[in-house]
Amino acid sequence: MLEIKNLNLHYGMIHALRDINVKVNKGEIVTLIGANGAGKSSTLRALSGLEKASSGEILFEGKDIAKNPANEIVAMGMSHVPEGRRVFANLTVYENLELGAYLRKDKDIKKDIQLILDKFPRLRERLYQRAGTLSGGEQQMLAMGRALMIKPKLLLLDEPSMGLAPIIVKNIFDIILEINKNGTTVLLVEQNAHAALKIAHKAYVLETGSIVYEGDAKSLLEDDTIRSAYLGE
Amino acid sequence: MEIIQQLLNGLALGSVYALIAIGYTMVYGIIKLINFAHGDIYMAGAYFGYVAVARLNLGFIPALILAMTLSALLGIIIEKVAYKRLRNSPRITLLITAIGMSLLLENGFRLIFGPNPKPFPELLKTKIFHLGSLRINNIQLIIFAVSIVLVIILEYIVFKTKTGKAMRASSYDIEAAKLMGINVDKIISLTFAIGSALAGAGGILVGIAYPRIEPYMGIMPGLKAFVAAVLGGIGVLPGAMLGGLVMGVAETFTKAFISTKLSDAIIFSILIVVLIVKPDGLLGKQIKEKV
Amino acid sequence: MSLLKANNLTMQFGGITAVSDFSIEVGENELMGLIGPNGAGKTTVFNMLTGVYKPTKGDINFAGEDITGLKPYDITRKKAARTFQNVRLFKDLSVIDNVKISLTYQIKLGLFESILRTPNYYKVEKEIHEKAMKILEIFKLENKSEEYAKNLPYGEQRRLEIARALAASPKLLLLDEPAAGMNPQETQELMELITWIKEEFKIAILLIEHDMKLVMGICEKILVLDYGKILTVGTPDEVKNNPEVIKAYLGEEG
Amino acid sequence: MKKLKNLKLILGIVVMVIYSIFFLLIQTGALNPYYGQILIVLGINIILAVSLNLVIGFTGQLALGHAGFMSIGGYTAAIMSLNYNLPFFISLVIGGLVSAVIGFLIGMPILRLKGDYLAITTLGFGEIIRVAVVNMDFLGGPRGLAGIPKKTNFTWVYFITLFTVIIIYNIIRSPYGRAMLSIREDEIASESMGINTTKFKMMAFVIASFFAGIAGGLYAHQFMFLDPKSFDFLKSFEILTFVVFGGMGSLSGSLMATTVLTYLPEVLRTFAEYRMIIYAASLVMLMLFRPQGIMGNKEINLAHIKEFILCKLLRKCKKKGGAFNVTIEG
Amino acid sequence: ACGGKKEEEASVIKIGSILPLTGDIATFGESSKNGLLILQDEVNEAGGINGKKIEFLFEDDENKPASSASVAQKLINNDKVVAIIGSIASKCSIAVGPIATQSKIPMITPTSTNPKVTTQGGEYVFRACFIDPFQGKILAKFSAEDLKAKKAAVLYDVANDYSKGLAEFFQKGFEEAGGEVVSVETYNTGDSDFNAQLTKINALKPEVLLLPDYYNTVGLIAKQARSTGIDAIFLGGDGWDSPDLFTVGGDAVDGGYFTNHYSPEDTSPEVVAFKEAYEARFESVPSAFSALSYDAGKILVAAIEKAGSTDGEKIKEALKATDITAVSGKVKYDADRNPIKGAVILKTEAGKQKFFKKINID
Ligand SMILES: Nc1ncnc2c1ncn2[C@@H]1O[C@H](COP(=O)(O)OP(=O)(O)OP(=O)(O)O)[C@@H](O)[C@H]1O
Ligand SMILES: Nc1ncnc2c1ncn2[C@@H]1O[C@H](COP(=O)(O)OP(=O)(O)OP(=O)(O)O)[C@@H](O)[C@H]1O
Ligand SMILES: [Mg+2]
Ligand SMILES: [Mg+2]
Repeated sequence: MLEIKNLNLHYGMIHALRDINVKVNKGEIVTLIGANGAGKSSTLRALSGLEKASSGEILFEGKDIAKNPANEIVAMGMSHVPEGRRVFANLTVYENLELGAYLRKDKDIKKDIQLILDKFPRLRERLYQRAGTLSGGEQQMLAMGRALMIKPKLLLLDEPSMGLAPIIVKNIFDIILEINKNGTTVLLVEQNAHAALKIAHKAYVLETGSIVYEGDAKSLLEDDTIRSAYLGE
Repeated sequence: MEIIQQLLNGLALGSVYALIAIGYTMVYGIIKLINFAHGDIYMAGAYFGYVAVARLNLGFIPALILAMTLSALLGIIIEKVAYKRLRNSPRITLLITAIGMSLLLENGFRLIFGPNPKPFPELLKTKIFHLGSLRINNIQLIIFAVSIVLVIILEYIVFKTKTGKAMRASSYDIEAAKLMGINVDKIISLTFAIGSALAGAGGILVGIAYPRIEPYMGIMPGLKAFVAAVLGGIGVLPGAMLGGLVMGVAETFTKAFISTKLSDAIIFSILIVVLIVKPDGLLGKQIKEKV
Repeated sequence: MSLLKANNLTMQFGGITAVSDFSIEVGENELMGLIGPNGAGKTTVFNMLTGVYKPTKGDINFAGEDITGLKPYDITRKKAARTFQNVRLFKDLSVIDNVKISLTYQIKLGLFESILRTPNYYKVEKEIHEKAMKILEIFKLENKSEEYAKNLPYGEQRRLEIARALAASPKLLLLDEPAAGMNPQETQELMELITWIKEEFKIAILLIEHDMKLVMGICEKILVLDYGKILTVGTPDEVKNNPEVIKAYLGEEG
Repeated sequence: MKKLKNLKLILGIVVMVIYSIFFLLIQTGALNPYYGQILIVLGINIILAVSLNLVIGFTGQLALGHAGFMSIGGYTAAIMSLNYNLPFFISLVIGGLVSAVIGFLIGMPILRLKGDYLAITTLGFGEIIRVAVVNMDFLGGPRGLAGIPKKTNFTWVYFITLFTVIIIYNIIRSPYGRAMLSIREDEIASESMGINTTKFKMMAFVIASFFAGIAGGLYAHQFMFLDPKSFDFLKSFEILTFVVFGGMGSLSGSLMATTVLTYLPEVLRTFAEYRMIIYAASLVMLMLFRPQGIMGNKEINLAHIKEFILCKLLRKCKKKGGAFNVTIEG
Repeated sequence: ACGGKKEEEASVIKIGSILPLTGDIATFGESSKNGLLILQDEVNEAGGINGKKIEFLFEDDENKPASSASVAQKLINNDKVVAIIGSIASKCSIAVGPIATQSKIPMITPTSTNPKVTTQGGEYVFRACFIDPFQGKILAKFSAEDLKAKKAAVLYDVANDYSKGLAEFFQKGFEEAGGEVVSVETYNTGDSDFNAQLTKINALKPEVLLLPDYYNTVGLIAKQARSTGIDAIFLGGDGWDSPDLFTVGGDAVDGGYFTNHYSPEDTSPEVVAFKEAYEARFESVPSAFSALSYDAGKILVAAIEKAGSTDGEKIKEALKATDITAVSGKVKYDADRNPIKGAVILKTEAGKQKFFKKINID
């Protein structure tokens, strides 16, 4: 479904990504882990068109999208929940969810909003509040809910569990599993590597801009070097 | 009786400010840019109207449509040329380019049409309505009506349509808006087009009401419209209308009952007092940053 | 003796009551945790305690003084400093300048002394510099002292924020989710750092965190907030096994 | 410490040499009064730009009424010279002080406003000052105040400009300056770090008003004539342009930008009626080309210049070999 | 101070001209420029001055005094002009005057009416127009004596010195003549809505209303005044002189009177020749700005001719002794270097200016 070939990214003088190769098959959950500043977020930003890659190919369903603007990539079916929540602070919770369905033309929008509110009851209580006044965790839920509204084929998640209460963290990973069962492919970036590896099929480890390890998630969980470096054990 | 006549005068003047302020606030509300060139687009609109009528012999409605279209086009061009590349720059940089564009338009039109003021052709016959000793003319009424209708339409667009939501989303976070599939460039162009078309319409209507147009005519009304927009709460459409009317009435009453010499100073004093008491303007919502 | 004592704090935003009847007591050199579901009102409590919001109701007593309604800078001067949930560094300033700014209120130097560059100016600037460097060393940021704050990786930004708060010489340090965005390894280091700071500087710390390993690992006492109200207060073990806390916050597996 | 003294000495010599060269050029007529006048205007503009930069670039408060303070200082100094025959320098200082006091009075209510709201109120105050002057007959009203003695000359302007830059530089490089910068960066965080933001904003605003007043006094005694229209909001914008084009928060940037933008309109005189078009277009282009301004928020590093002089000119390189370029400090 | 000067002297006589070619009153700058261009051609076609051609060097001062001063320095020091014509607004001329005098370069302002221009400027500064008190007095006397008005109102631009000057001297004169000024109202440059002031004025029913501003604003005011119900007779000064008065004001300005330097119906050869040349070249009727600039140039040319030299001091002396007939009539200078000349009163009728009366004042 998604194939990244020799992707390079520069921020001015900084060479943030070096020859990244990643492959995500349809129906998989793939996770990307690594220390702070390794380039996880940069990878996702390059995929969704927020940053322009300096070289390399990004094949989405066989088509090279490296040069397409972000909004077109969304229209093709790839959506990205960026780092730092990025909810529309001046809009209400409800409007934020509606905007998730900006490109959708079907009639289920209202129904889907209800489904999402069922998943995050906290948001229902805050439905007509401006998103900017939500607590950090509430914003994180909203960002997730908004991305689900897009109903993408491929969902890119950047640290979706950050700042969430333990009970909600669990909830988030359940939701990821659930949407994956319903056919959405997921590329997940997480600091909570433990939980991420548990639900993922495949994993890549990034270190200062390069992929240093790839393999199926279960084997990573058992790898000692990985455990000590990334799982804090 | 004089006081009521002055109130009418004030409302008439205020609706002129409102008409320009609406476009101002619209653009501000969406891209947070104090578009100092707005007053000059209004001037351009007046000249477009002038050309349409004096050279092409068009009637009121076609002239209006032509002027609005050309102004919208001008607005889009300005945005594409001067503002687009600066979207990620500090806002004050944009303010400077806006000032630069303003100078460019003023001097450009001076070169094309000459510095001499042009009489705006009499597109609509002025009719004065008498109500006892009160007078009000049809053009004043039209401007008033147009401003109100525009506020309602725009308010509907911005708050009730999908495009409007996209506008507001883009105004807050361009990147996140893109991730929703919103074509931000198109939305911003559209915003500029609407704002500029409004300025253009203002140019024609004011041209009819005060039939003297010149290249520098946009500076003061531009400034006053900006003040009106801020007074009402910048970015808030009904605020621009209210701000404009309040300013018109305040200005007229000051001139009528206090001092014509100090009127401008008093207007600004009112603005300052209002902002000190209510830092987000009359209809602005107190938005406290969540920490 | 208690350092901080707040009684019946209530905070309303329009129709929403974010916090109601909240009371807390933090002893000197105590390390206390504040946890609770998202939107429970934890950050709001911090904002009231540090003067960012003025409580709708209630009073706050700090080090024997009533500080209710004081401005944030006054409260900091009375020696309570904080960090923010969304990192709020002075992004375009160097790392060391970020720290130096917190020292500003603690020095005596006239404007004219600065303008005329009197000997005292050089003396004071030197002192500031040395103090700032010392604090950076504690946080292992000394060799990044001239870097722009915005160029630090996220984890280091969080550390710098704590360093900056510590530079204000607080008796009470309020940390809002210091471990968010850190990986387990870094969280581990942070835990050690926090305990060390507490002992070294003999200060009290109030901590908001969703990482249970951290909270349960270092806090002496934990206060649980739910829907703006106190659910329970207790030791980590008490809290961990409180069924209400499990239901509202921890979830079944804990 | 010794290094520092050396640096100061070298700088002092450089400053005096530059002064002497220009002074001689003007005295001998090699630089005719036209260029002499441009230099004086340049100095005045630099004072205006660096002082406004303190408020906008360093403290982050968008103030658009600088021309108003310039006019207060100008008119006050002019009246001091005209009616009380005070010595020039005293007139200037009184002008600056009156401007500072009014800056303080205006600042009190409005400095708690933010962003664009502050911008429009300061702009408003600028206009109020102008309208007030128009209505004061003892200041000449719209006819302007004529017959002010010609006291401004190159020497005065050179040294006052120099002192202004030094003073503002010293403020910035002090705990006061850091406090101001922190307000620009994040006001809420700044307050939470014990900074009384209102106090520092006020300080920046009052200091800037003082220097704007001094600049006004120099202007008055150069052109021997003041009229209210010369200090309208467009003049404030002009000063703002110097600051932004130079780079917000960069004094050396302000210096360069002011130089460029003061000379540009003069250079463009040959284009006659196309002049303002070209000026406006260049302004837009310059900003598109360098949105962060010439220098961004960086300064030219004096230490590097010193090294450059030592190394290249005096051949006393500290570093071994290698090409040397003037670098920019972070 | 070197060789180049001689060479230049031989070929052309350079005259600096400081005008607001951009900015808020660019239109007046352009009218003036046109007047000077007519003169330049005329003089050069007639063989120049003592065989030398003249050339006007136009510089833009944007109607800003600081800019005027700067440009004056440039013209004098870089371009080495022998004299200066300009500027338009008094504030700009006041800024130029002292520089001219100090450099011993004669200057004539075509249109700056503030008395201070010459008194502050020094002995090298002359002008081609009346000064404020003169026009104000004439208008006052005319309203009181010819129109037999008892109640007058004034509406002027506070921020414009010309407008303010006329208003004040009119008021003084009218009250001295026994009339009552019932209302003095103001507005600001650039305003286009005057309903508030006019409503106020209307309530007091004045017989005459003085509108001492330039034609483009007067047209607007007149229109609004009539629709407010004011039926007073409008009065104004030389700023009214332009055909554009009627294009904006329409029939609202009919029936008004204004003072001017000359009448377009005047059959004197100077007027006829100037008008014809102007209409031929610019396809429009000259305004007062064009005529006065033309005159200023003409006065200067005559003085250079008479002085037989381009030496500033000699030209200045010749200027003091000026005695020529220009478009605006006979010109002689008084001790303050203001022209002693008569005025005409014109009446606006059916979109035209008609000669009404000639007035001389001591
Ligand atoms: N806009 C930018 N400009 C310059 N450098 C950047 C920018 N964004 C990221 N970087 C740098 O690129 C590198 C990769 O950053 P990235 O945000 O992708 O890391 P990450 O793996 O997501 O880290 P984290 O876990 O902290 O989110 C870092 O060194 C970072 O400093
Ligand atoms: N300025 C405000 N206006 C309106 N509501 C607010 C405001 N600030 C906070 N709230 C509401 O108050 C509640 C408490 O918010 P707070 O930020 O204190 O939560 P929190 O406990 O820190 O949560 P989290 O763990 O997610 O950060 C939230 O529901 C939020 O929506
Ligand atoms: Mg990241
Ligand atoms: Mg929180």
